[in-house]
Amino acid sequence: MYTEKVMDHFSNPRNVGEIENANGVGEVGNASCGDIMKIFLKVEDNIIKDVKFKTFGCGAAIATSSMVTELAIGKTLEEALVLTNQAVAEALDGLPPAKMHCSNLAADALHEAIKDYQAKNS
Amino acid sequence: MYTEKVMDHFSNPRNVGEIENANGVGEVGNASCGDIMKIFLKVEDNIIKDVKFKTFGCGAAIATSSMVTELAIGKTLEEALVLTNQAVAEALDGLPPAKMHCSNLAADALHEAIKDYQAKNS
Amino acid sequence: MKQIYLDNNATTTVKPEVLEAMLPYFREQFGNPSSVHWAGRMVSGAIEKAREQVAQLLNCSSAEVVFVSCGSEGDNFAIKGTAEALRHKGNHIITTTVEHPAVLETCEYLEKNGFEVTYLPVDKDGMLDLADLEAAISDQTILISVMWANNETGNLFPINEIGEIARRHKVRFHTDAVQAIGKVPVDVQAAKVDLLVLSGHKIGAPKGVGALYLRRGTRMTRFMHGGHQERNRRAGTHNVPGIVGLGVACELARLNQEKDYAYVRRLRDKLEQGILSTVPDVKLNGHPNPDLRLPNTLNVSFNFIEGESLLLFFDMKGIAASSGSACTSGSLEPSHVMKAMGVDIVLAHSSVRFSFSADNTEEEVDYILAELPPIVQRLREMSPLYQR
Amino acid sequence: MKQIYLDNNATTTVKPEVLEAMLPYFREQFGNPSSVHWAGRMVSGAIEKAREQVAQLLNCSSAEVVFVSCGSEGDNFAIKGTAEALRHKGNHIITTTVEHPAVLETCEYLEKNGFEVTYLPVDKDGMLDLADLEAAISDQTILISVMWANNETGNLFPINEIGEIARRHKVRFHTDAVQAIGKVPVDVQAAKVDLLVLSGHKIGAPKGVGALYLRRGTRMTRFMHGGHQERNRRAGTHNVPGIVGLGVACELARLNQEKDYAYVRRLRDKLEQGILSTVPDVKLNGHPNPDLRLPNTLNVSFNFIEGESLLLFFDMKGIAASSGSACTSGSLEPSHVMKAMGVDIVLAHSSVRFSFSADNTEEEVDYILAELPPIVQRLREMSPLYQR
Ligand SMILES: Cc1ncc(COP(=O)(O)O)c(C=O)c1O
Ligand SMILES: Cc1ncc(COP(=O)(O)O)c(C=O)c1O
Ligand code: FES
Ligand code: FES
Repeated sequence: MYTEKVMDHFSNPRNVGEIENANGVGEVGNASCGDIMKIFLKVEDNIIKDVKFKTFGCGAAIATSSMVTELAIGKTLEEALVLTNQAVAEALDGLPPAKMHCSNLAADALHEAIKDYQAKNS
Repeated sequence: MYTEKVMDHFSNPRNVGEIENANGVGEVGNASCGDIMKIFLKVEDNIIKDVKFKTFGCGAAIATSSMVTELAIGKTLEEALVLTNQAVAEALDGLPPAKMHCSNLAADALHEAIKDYQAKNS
Repeated sequence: MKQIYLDNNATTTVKPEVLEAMLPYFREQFGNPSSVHWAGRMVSGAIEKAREQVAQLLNCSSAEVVFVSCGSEGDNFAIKGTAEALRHKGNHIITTTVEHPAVLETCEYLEKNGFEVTYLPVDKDGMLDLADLEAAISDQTILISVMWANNETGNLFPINEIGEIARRHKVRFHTDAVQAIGKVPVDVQAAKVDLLVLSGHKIGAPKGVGALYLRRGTRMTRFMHGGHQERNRRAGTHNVPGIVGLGVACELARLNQEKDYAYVRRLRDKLEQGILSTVPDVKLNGHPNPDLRLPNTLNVSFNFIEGESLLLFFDMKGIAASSGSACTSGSLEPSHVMKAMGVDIVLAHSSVRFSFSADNTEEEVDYILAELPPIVQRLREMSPLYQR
Repeated sequence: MKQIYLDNNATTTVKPEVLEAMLPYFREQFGNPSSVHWAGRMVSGAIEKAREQVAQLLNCSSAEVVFVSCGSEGDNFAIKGTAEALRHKGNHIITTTVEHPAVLETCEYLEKNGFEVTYLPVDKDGMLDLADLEAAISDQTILISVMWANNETGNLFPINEIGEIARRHKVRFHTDAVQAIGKVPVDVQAAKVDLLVLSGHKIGAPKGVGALYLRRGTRMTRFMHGGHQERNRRAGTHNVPGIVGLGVACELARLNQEKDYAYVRRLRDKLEQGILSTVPDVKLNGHPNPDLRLPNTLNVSFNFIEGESLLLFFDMKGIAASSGSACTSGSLEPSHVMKAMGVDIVLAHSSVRFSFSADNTEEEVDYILAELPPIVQRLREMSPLYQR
């Protein structure tokens, strides 16, 4: 049911973990719906220098978390803010219809983390 | 679904035909229910000397007609009158449940023929 | 002994290619397609491939195909599912007097539950009057259910015209195409049907599997409640080997149908002409124009002889045919189809159906034509109705 | 790669003896058992033999066995057929919160049609309170439907006691025994059940066939309307190979069950004890007393990890298990069974079910016990809920 890209990101997720002194943290989802995604950012000069994630969720949730971190790294905050959930799913060659709501979390978590950074630094 | 005895009597029915100058004839059934049985008797000295049948009906109808003629031949009228449909079915080693109504015809046709004889000769 | 099978409208043998395609799905690829692991993944693709194969034969999208367990389930689902879903719109259903029991008895059941059903009559050739059909439509009508081809006579109904009428009156249209599939071209777009039912075992797939075509956007109440299989439309673990077999049988039907139609038509016509010209007191049941019948079906009444006894004598010669006479099912009623056509009661009891497949041969037809007349004669001589 | 199948409650592979018995019925003995000719006669005996084999396993008379297309159909038939037949007596049905969707969704459907349904709660171990059950019975109660064994936890319900209560109150009793058959002894006389459902593909028969035990004298409305098959109780051409396979699988179950119970029980206990003693933060779901669960079923929650991701990592090691987490079916809800047991929401999402068959081996258990801890550890390290 999952594409090869999904299985790759799921079985070898990139950027798992926490950033010790992250300057932006975003969390979305909740345990009752079975998805929790947490994104940690290291922003320098308006650029995402480092990003890590922790996720409680299904295969799609983990793969989209991994993919969103890959897509975000090196981007400016403005670029990262226009990254859509759709784009994440496409970068994974698509998700099964039943799993589209998982992809709805990954970009959201990233945006939350950026907003957290912006709130702290404004 | 039919026993070997039924198949034997069905495929080689005994006493098929009419008796030219029968002194007793019985007919039961009707076309709408798909069964018509006609029995011809030759009675002499209160004994059934000859009996023949003609039947329009299913395999069970033909086999019971054949069997009832075999059972009747040589019997006195009193003996033949107590021949039951049940006895005909048993002599055939039984009939499928759905076919019991066919066996209900054969003895009836015989009894009708005997009554016809008795009416004419009383 | 010879075995000549001429009862392909009752059921068919599984085609070798179909069985071969099914075999790996019993033991090696046995998973439940709803499972996420290897055993499930191995088979979920096979289900979707079969769905595509069915869709291609019917000219629809694969998302519109729902797998079910048999033709009867398809008919129950189509009719009850529509009745419940559209109950708020009306309570009237139109069908015909010559449908298969899976349709008729379902309609009779609905009648006990507040629905009104019009059973359209047929003429002596077993044909519908489309003006009757159109006149029966009221603002309460929620469904028209007319079979594509009749199983006993092979009569083909004017499905395209009925689809047109149904569409014009905005009434949903269901067709039981169990006998039409693989025997005549079936195109759900051209025919404008909303619901169509087929059954595997009539087209060389195994028994225990069928499909319902459900036009996109057709609101239905579920018939089989439970798990979320078939996009929530039909519960129950998928019959994977059966579904795979149905897919292959549909593909074979699509590839071979034109060739097969012509072939069985030739055999059927030969038997038909042979019987009508050599056996006296025989009546053809169904439309006299062979173009208006399935190419594989011949139904004739051998006057003065009850059908089952004829079948049993045929059987002794290895010839398998079937009888419209309901004697075989233990009821005293003759076939409801013969009755609806107004066939004389004795002729109704004496009807026999021969139904061909592409496995039959011309030699078999010759054999039947040689064996049949003496059997008929012998049984007639036993019949109190027959006068030489 | 290794393939270790531990999802036998989802479906099983067809047993070799079963497949072998079925094979002749696809192409050689392909007739319709309702036909009178050789092709039909060849197979009607096979159906009756299979019916006898099912009856022997259940300890009933073969006339009480009705073949259906799957467990879901059996449950739909049992519940809807009772509801309609007994509607004049009352409109109340009692069931439990942990039934399979084939029962639950059927009951929910009936609620929309004027029936009242009591869904009995279970305690934290997944068990019923029989006093609750008895208290729920009113003069409107027409049916009690309680599963013999739960598919997710393996919990065994006190069927004999429930049968006693139902009999005492003269209420009809249906049990979904799909998971119990072949895993624990099932005797419809001892259990005093009136209706019992089983499904072929859970016991080494193929998908697409099942049976309903229907106690003599139990009045039912038909579910599948149409032809007169199964003594007028279920329409549709018989799935002959499937039915033959189900018969053989029931016979094998009867002959091997005692040996098999003990064997799978030993493997299951070993895996259970191994996981509980080596993996931290694990919770057993279901009754803690293993005698009160199916001998083949183990359900555990690996805290902090969502079930599907665990299954996918297992799958990479060739281990096929299943998850109570409904993520797999695209809903956001965790398993209704875990919810009914009051399991914490994260633990409910992290439950995994291992279900054995007699084909599994002790080496497989050792392999799982070696592979499992690092997978769990790795996924926990990805989890925002886990603190070392
Ligand atoms: C307890 C229970 N009841 C019913 C069913 C439904 O059976 P089937 O898939 O054969 O329809 C299942 C299995 O899926 C089950 O585990
Ligand atoms: C026209 C028609 N409809 C429905 C059916 C029922 O199909 P099944 O036996 O697969 O339930 C049949 C065959 O028996 C049929 O000929
Ligand atoms: S996390 Fe539940 S479906 Fe993806
Ligand atoms: S004559 Fe009709 S069933 Fe026997």
